[in-house]
Parts: sequence; C-alpha cells; structure tokens
Amino acid sequence: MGGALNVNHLLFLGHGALWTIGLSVIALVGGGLAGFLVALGRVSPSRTVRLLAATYVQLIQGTPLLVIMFLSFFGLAAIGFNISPLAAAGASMTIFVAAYLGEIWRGCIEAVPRPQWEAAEGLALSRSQRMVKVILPQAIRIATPPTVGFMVQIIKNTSLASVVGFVELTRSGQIINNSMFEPFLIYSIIAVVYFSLCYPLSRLSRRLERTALQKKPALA
Amino acid sequence: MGLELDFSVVLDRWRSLLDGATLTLELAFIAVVCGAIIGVFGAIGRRGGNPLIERLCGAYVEGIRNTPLLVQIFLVYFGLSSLGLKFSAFTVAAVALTINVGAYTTEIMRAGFDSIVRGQIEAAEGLGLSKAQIYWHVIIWPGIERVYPALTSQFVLLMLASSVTSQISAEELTAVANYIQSETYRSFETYIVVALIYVALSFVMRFGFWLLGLALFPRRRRLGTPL
Amino acid sequence: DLLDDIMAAKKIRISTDLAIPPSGMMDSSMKPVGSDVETAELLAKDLGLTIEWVQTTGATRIPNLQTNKADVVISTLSVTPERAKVIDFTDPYAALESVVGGLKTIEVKDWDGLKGKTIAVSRGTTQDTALTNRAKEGGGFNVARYDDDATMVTAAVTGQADFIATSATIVNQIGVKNPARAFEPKVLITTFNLAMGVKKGEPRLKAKLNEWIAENIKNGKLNAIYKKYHGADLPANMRGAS
Amino acid sequence: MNISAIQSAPATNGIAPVVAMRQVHKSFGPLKVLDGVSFEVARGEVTVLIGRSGSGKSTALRCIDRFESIDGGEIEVCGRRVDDAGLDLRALRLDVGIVFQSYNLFPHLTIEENITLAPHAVKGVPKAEARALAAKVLAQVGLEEKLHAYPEQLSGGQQQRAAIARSLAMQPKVMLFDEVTSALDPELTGEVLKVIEALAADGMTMVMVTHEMGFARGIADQVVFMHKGKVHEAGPADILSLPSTPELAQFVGTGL
Amino acid sequence: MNISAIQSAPATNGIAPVVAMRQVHKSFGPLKVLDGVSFEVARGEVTVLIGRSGSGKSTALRCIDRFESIDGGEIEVCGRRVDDAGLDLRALRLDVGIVFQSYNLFPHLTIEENITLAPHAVKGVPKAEARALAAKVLAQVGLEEKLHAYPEQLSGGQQQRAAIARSLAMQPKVMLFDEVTSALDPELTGEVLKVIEALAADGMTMVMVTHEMGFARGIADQVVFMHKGKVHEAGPADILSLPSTPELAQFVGTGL
Ligand SMILES: Nc1ncnc2c1ncn2[C@@H]1O[C@H](COP(=O)(O)OP(=O)(O)OP(=O)(O)O)[C@@H](O)[C@H]1O
Ligand SMILES: Nc1ncnc2c1ncn2[C@@H]1O[C@H](COP(=O)(O)OP(=O)(O)OP(=O)(O)O)[C@@H](O)[C@H]1O
Ligand SMILES: [Mg+2]
Ligand SMILES: [Mg+2]
Repeated sequence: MGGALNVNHLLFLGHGALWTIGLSVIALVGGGLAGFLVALGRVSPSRTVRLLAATYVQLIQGTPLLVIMFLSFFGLAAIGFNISPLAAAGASMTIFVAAYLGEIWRGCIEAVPRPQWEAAEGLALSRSQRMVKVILPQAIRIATPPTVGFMVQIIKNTSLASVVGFVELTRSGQIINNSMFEPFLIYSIIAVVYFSLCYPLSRLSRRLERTALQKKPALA
Repeated sequence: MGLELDFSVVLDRWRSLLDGATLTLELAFIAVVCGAIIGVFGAIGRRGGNPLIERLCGAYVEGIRNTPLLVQIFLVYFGLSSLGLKFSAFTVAAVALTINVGAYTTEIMRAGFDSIVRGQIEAAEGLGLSKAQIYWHVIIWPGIERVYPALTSQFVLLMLASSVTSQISAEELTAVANYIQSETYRSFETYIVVALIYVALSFVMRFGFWLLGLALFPRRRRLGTPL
Repeated sequence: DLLDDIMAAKKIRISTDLAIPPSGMMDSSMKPVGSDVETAELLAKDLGLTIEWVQTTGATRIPNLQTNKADVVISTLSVTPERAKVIDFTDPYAALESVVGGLKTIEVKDWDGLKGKTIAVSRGTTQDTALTNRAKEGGGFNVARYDDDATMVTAAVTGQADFIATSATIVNQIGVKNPARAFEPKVLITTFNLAMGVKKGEPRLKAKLNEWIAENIKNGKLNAIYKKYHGADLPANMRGAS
Repeated sequence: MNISAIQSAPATNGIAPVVAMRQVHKSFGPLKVLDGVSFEVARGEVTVLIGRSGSGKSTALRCIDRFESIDGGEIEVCGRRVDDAGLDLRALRLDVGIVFQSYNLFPHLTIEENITLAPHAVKGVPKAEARALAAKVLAQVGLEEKLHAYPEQLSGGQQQRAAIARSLAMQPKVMLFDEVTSALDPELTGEVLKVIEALAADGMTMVMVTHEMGFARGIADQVVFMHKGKVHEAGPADILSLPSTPELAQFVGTGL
Repeated sequence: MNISAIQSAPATNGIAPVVAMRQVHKSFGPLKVLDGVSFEVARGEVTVLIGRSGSGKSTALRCIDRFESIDGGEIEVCGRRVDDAGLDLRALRLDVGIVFQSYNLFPHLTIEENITLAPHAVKGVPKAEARALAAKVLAQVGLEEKLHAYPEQLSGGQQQRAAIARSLAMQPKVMLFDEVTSALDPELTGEVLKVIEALAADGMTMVMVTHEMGFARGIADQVVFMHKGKVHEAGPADILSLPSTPELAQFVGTGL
C-alpha cells in the first residue's frame, strides 16, 4: 500500500478523465437523438404517444441513474443479451439523458408562442413543415442555453458508469485513494479536473442565455 | 440464462428498507428546507448590488455546480475530520447535501427573482414599501411561484442524489440496499425493489410539493394559471 | 460446460475489486497487485491460461458471475450459508482473522470495553453481520457502515472513526499512514474463510479449483502470498487440515 | 333585439357569396360565444365586423379559417363547406389569407424568407420566382427596401405590413384581418390602413375586425355589428351614422 | 423658442405649491432628457403634461417621485426637497401616489391584498381597518364587487382603476398619472377618466401625462406642453385652443 503521488497516478487519472469525456459525448449524442424523439412525442397530436412519452419521462426521472446502469448491464445479460460495458453505459446514459433533454426541449417547443403555430397554419404549411421550418428553428434558440447547462450534469453523472466496470475519473480517483489514503489531496485533484471540464460549459450556457435575452441590433 | 429471481429474501428485510427510505426522506427534507433558505439569500446576494457578495455567491454557485456531489461529500467529511472536527455521518451528509442543493436553488431562484419586471418593483417603491418589504412581498413569493416547477424537479433530483451519502456511512436507502445485497448476494432483486421505492419516493415528493404549492400560492390554486 | 470453454479459450475471466487493499489494489505504477491478484495470477499460470481482469466494484462482483461476465470471482468473498444459495463457493483458499481494532491511546480489552463506542465496518461484510447481530443482542456499541474497506480506513486515518472492524493487517496499516493515529487489534471477532465464487451449476470447474487450492495450500504457495500481503501466516488449522 | 339579428344576412347580389356563415353556433365550455351568427360576403366586397370586446368578432373570423371548429350551423368559403369534418384544411387555407393583430412574422427568417416560405413549400413555386413574388407584394405594401431585414428590425407598422404581404404572396381569394392596427400608434395605423384601402380598391374580398370607425365608414361595403354573440345589426356603412338599434348607437357613440 | 419656456412657470396663487420643479436638468448618458424644466402645481389643481413621444414627460413625472435622480435644479414636493441626498424616500412616497400605464398590480395578490398591502406594511394600519379602507377606495373607483378577484381576472380598465384605488388607499397628497389610459380601448378609457374626473372634483392635487386632448381640455387647471426636454408652453387649458407656439399648434393638430 501507499507511496506518494507520482506521474503514473496522474496518467491513470488522465486516462479516467478521457473516459469521462468519451462517455459524456456518447451520452450527449445518443441522448440528444432519443431526447428529440421524446420531445416530439410529448407534443404529438396522438394522445397515446403523448401518454407513452410522459410515462417514460416520469419513470426515468424518478429512478437513480445507478439503478438504470445496473439493470441495463446485468439485467439485459440476465435475460440473454450480453452487451459490453460500453454499450450498457451508452444505452443507460442515452435512456437517462433522453428523458431529461426530451423534457427540456418539449418546454422549448411549447415556449414558441401559440400565434406562431397559427400563423404557420394559416399559410397552409403542413404539420411537418410547420415543425421544421417555423417551430424548431425558434425552439433551438430557446433550447441552447439549458441544453448546454444540462451537459454539465451529464459530465458529472458519467461517474456512475463505474458500476458496469468503467474506470472513469471518479473511480480512478477512488482506486488511487484506496491504495494511498490521501483523500483530501486526491479528491481535490478530481474536483479541479471536473471543474475545468464543466466550468467552461457553465460559462457558455450563461453567455448564451444572456445573448438570447438581448435583441439583435437594428440594421435597417 | 435462467436467472431465478427470489424477492422474498429482499422483501423480508422491509423494515430496513423502510428505515432507509425514511432516512433518505429525512436527509432530503433537511437539505430542501435549509437549501431553500440558502437559495433565497444566495439569490438576493447574487443580485444585490454589493460586488464582493455577488462574487462570493457566484463562486459558491459555480464551484458547487461544476463538481460532483460525491467529491464534495468526501471533501467535507474527510476534510473536516482531518482538521480534527468530527461530526456524525448524518450531520455531514445533511450539511453536504444542503450546501449542494443550496447552490442549485440559488441559481433557480435568481432566475425567478430576475423575472419580476421592473414595473412591479417601482409600483411597490411608489407605495412606500421598504427594500425588505419589496423583496418579501413583490419579489420573493412571486419569483418562487414562477420557478416552482424547476425547484420541485431540483429537489427530487437531490433526493435521488442523496444515495451517494451511503459512501460515508449514512444509512439511507442505497446503503440499506448495498447491505442487503452483499449479505444475500441477491443484487437484481435488491436493485429492482430499490428502484421501485425510489420511483415511489419521487412520486410522493412531487405530490407533496404539489400540495405545498396549493397552500403557498392561493392564486394558482384558484385560477390554475401560471404566473 | 464452463471449464471446457475456459480451457478452449485459453483465457480465464477473473473478477476482482481493485479498490480493496491489501487484497486488490494498484501499485505505484498502477499495476494490479494484492493477495487476491497474486492468487489469481498463480491460478492462471498453473492452468496455463491468460487472465482477463473484469473490473468490478463491491456491489457487482456477484452479478458479474451470475450473468456470465466473469468465470471466477476472487475478491475477499467470505462464505455464509445465505450467500451459498446464490453462488457456489470453492473450498477456502485463505482466511481472514477479523478483529476490532482501535486507537492505541484508548484502553479496550474486551467486548464490554466497546460499550458506547462506534465501530466502523465495511458494509455487508461478514464482520458487519457479526457486529450487527452482537449489537442487536445488547452489545452496547454503534455500527457505522462504509461502502468499502478503503473508505473505512480513510475514516480511521482522518479521525472520523476510532474503532474499526476488519482484518488485523488493515488495522496495523493505519499507523503507517498516519503515525499520529496508530491502531492496534483490540478484540478478536472470528476467523472467516475466504473462498472463490463460481456460478451455480458448474461442478467441474468447482472441482478443478478445489483441486488446485488443496495442492497450493499443501505446497505453501498460498500461505506465502498471504503472508506477503497480510503479514501473518494462514491460520494453523487451515494449513494443518490439508 | 333578436329580430334585427335574424334579418341581417344577405348583402350579396345573386352571385354565390365567397364567405357565408349561416346560423353558426360556437361555445367555449359553458360560454356561448357565437349564438346563431349569419352573414355573407360577396366577391370583391369589404365586410367590417365591429362590436364590443368579447362579442365574438375574433371567434367568428377564426371559424371562417377553421382555427376553431363550430358547434352548429354552416360556414361556406369559396364553395367549400368549412364545417365539414373531411375538409381539406390546406386547400381552405390556400384560398384564405389571415392576418392577426400581433403580426406573427417568423422572427428567425428575413422578411423575404417569411414571404417566400409558404409559396415555395406549399405551392412548390420555384425559389427564384417566389423571390420575385416577394419583391412584388412588398412593393404593394411599400416595403421594398426591407427585403433582407429581420422582423425585429422593423417598426410595428412595418411588421404588420410585412405580415399582410406574406399573406398576399399566397394569392388568396379572401383576406381576413383581425384588428390589424390595434397594436399600433396612430401614425403607424395610418400606414397599414392605406395598404388595406389599396387592396380594397384592387377588388380583394376582405373581412376585417376593426375598432377604427372612421376607417370602417370609408371602406366598408357591409358593416356587421356583433353584440353578445349575435349579429345585432348589419347593413351598408350608413348604419354607423344612422344606427337602428340603441346598442349600436351606444357603441358608435363611445367608439368615437 | 426658449423664451416661452422660461416664462412658463408659476400657475399658483400665493400659497406654497405642492409640487415645484425649478430648472431641472436630467440626462441619460449623452442624451439630455430634461433641459431646465420648471413648473409648479398648486394644491387641489390638475396639471396635465403633454408633448410628443420622447419629449421627457414620463421622466419629469418620475423625477417628482424620485424614481430618477436629477443632475441639476431643484424639485420640491409638499415642502420637501426631492433632490436632497438625505431625503427620506418613504416619507416622500407617503405623500405622493403614482400610477403607471402598465397598471403594475401585483399578480399574485387579490385586489384587496394589493390595496391593503402598503397601508398595513408601511403605515401599520391594522388588517381589519385596511380591509375597510380597501372596500372604500374600490367603491370610489366603482369596483366594489372585485375585492377578491385576482388582477388577471379583470379587464384592462378595471385593472387600471384598481391600481388607482391602490394608490388612493395610501391617502397621498398628490397623485401622479403616467398615460394611465393609453393601453386601453376607448370604452375602458372612458371608465378610467371618469374616476380621475371624480378625484379632481374632490380636490385631489394631480399631475398627469396624457394623450387625450379632449380630456385635458376638460379637466386641466394647467397644461404644460413639453418639447425636446423643455417646457415649451404652459398655461390654462385655453392654450390648447389658442396655442402661441407653432410646435404646440402642430401637436394639437395631430393630437386630435
Ligand atoms: N380559446 C378560448 N377559450 C375560452 N374562451 C375563449 C377562447 N377564445 C375566446 N374566448 C372567449 O370568447 C369570447 C369572445 O371572444 P372573441 O375573441 O371572439 O371576442 P372579440 O369580439 O374578438 O373581442 P376583442 O375585441 O376583445 O378582440 C370572450 O369572452 C373570450 O373570453
Ligand atoms: N432609463 C433610461 N435610460 C436611457 N434613456 C432613457 C431612459 N428613460 C427614458 N429615456 C429616454 O429619454 C427620453 C425621454 O423619455 P420619456 O419617457 O420621458 O419620454 P415621454 O415624453 O414620456 O415619451 P412617451 O410619450 O413615449 O412616453 C427618450 O428619448 C427615452 O428614450
Ligand atoms: Mg378579438
Ligand atoms: Mg412616457
């Protein structure tokens, strides 16, 4: 046991941080795509689809991510689908992120004022044309700041992937600490790494929020 | 694969699960109440004009929101004891969760307070209300009413996140689950039961906040419209 | 049959938690070491297999086995009847002498001396079960459960805990990490047998492992590994029995 | 009171009307908003709906373009039954242009894109042709130089005119206007009314809700005065000067 | 141009004026908004500020209640120097009631709570008494039955009247009104103006900004015409009919 903190430890942490970033990207891409579908489902004209999407969101938002991870890795294997840790972590993050992003984006779609929908309808645009050409471009503007804000949560939540065997940033810190017993030092380092991954995103989201509030300067 | 599930072993321990769930709710309750108070003052501090306080509140919010809760809990727990201060795991868990949710609440409430238009404040000023009275009557309550759904979600998230306090020996629901599953090795059964309990807890919390909202915001109760 | 599969693949998947020193941990060049790790390495060498480590946390050692993500778990599993309903255990390959350790500066001789004290333990371990039962039967002490040994040790090192229930090896380690807080074994709890875990319904694999364990206890290799990491010999009855 | 309401309808002259409401009923929950409304609009005529706030003017207009479904009666627009369940909504909206009080330009598109969007996407007009069309209708409303501006860069009156141009570009057979000037100050109101006058002079069939009595007097071929969900009085613009019911008299009195 | 501005001030009659602005200067950054404004308001008189958009009317009004600080000159209200750095702001606002164009009722409180809030919180009037007061002022503005409604349940005109009642409940010595009718339709405007007329008849001292020339003519004891941050012409209501500067003539011409 023991020994002082050395370069190997830092490399090990760096390796963990890479996994953290990688998992975040997977979560964001997968969760983003699925979340888009959830958002569309939540505003669907079909009652059944709306209900299904709402149930999904309620259920996932009420379950700890850790449990989702566990069940998708071991649970699927138990019923015969042996998937890799990466696939399991990716799938769980996707399921989890989709519920949250779907809900955020539904809010943004609904935040596009009602009259905009009606104006598009009055011009005889079809439902999909209205969505694609009128509503979504406006919803994206509203959605950008909270989406970037949520990315910060995703980065932190990837730490739970340790349950399926990932040695990401938090877990690698734990492993090092458990052979060195320098919790204050090691957790401080981890905190700093997380902070430097997350803070730029937080700043970006604040900036976007502010510019979204400001009007474009009049050119005319 | 034929994995046979046997829930009886887990369900036999319903007392421990109940105790764990109770502790989870207790932790959440303390953190929510104290966090809400911190949130109100933090939000006022962040808007309040004094640049030093604004910066301090800003650093608090950003520092907490950009680092994982688990790391915060370890730093508080082991940091305090390294300094020779020893508190029970429950106390530290409650404190760490409060600090954590306080930062999120500060940010949400700031948005709520900022959404009160200038005209409302001027109207109150014109009526001769003091700064504190204006905050209380015209900014805090309607501001909270506006962001109430966001606050509710944040508090439910906190309840779910409180599971990490099992790491520092707080005997909440996840800790009980870990105990049961390492004693019996019935991991699936345990996790499924625990997931259902968490879903139920978050449902109970949302319902509780809905009731509280009815009590706190009579206008909403009567008209049903958002502010 | 799992044994045939393993032999055919020339590869054995072993699940070990690398965050529970001194059984599984990382050395300063971030290579897995520890008594369980060396046991596994020896096993693989003797069988002519290569090892694929399955990274695991305390909570997922068993599911890894049940869902066929690992062939064998070697990760300080102590044997209890309840657990034996879920997985199969091999014969013990090591034993853990569990003690309650405490600060040298606090005078405690027996269980009575622990009345009113709080004892830290690693959650769900056999020490935990033993202490919890004793506390229920009027032991007069509190149990504080941490997620794993390491967190518990950290608690002891930083001053959160004055008593811990674990192996004597770990108790002695604390003073090394923080000389101001030297711990010593105070009360013996009991000795637990550690065994390897295999999936239920694999008798041939289990038999093969038992055969290997018996042989290596006899030739002293398992005792050597144990001594290297735990600083003591395996209990005499275990050595003598074979 | 109701006697005049029932007599009110036909202002047409033998040819089939472009818009016809017949005994239309519409409720929002318990609230009866349209209570047997009938009137007809002949081709090339301007019909002005007036009445107090809440009397159902906007609702009547929205029913014509099927933004609200009705509970009873029938509505015919360009020979098409609007109350029909199997109605081809998009075909209806190709015939009918509607402009609201709140402009509702698409803020993320330039004025040109606002205008070319529907002709291109709905009618399949090629981009280049749609752009030429946009230039034409913008000239019609006196905004040719704002082609590449974004809505927020225009004044309220300019935005409202751009919204009218956007509807015009679809070359509808009927235009509906709902209080298109009430968000504007008097000066900007003037700009918009001039555009509508020009459309009327060109022979566009129009139904409009307005509070501008002076304007109604000048432009209306038919005035429909709504009161409590009914057509209370209807007739040529003269009825504004010589109202035959006390309610209209009072309305005109306060309205001026 | 400026000559008339300087001569404009006193409309009083020996007694100390309730409100007096003397050579008030105010800039927003580089923009000079008030450029030596002077006028006085005697007890029980109604002063109407008119002028184009951007001429500084609202700013002048806001300076009186110290919502803006001034860069030069002096303002006296009820014998209190408003430009004084050590001014007791709350005392000033006990004397002055202000009502804005956008009502600014507190949306989360009922009308009664809106009205009782300040008397109870600021003056310490007991709850029961404050409620009686609320009933009284609501009756004054003709809204007695809306005591327990929330603002959003009222029409614009009713909201504006409730806002006036809220100010009245503080029993101020002066009331300031900033375009209180310009968000309303003609019928609702009528309601609000009636309330203000009644206040004038009761002898309340008032300063109001309005675009309603007819109303100004009927109610004003003094009309102050502002132009480019200056008092360009001031005098009794007659100046609206016989303006002595071409600017006022033009303004009155367009304003009608
Ligand atoms: N979607 C709706 N749900 C419920 N009630 C509605 C809805 N739309 C309109 N109403 C009600 O129907 C009545 C008539 O509304 P409508 O908008 O047609 O009046 P209007 O004559 O256009 O009034 P205004 O001049 O104020 O625009 C009003 O009492 C209104 O509150
Ligand atoms: N807080 C402020 N910051 C910067 N400029 C301001 C501010 N308030 C007002 N102004 C500017 O000061 C000038 C006068 O404004 P003011 O509101 O007094 O005009 P007004 O006469 O009330 O006009 P209106 O009839 O449109 O209300 C305007 O040009 C306005 O843009
Ligand atoms: Mg309307
Ligand atoms: Mg103004």
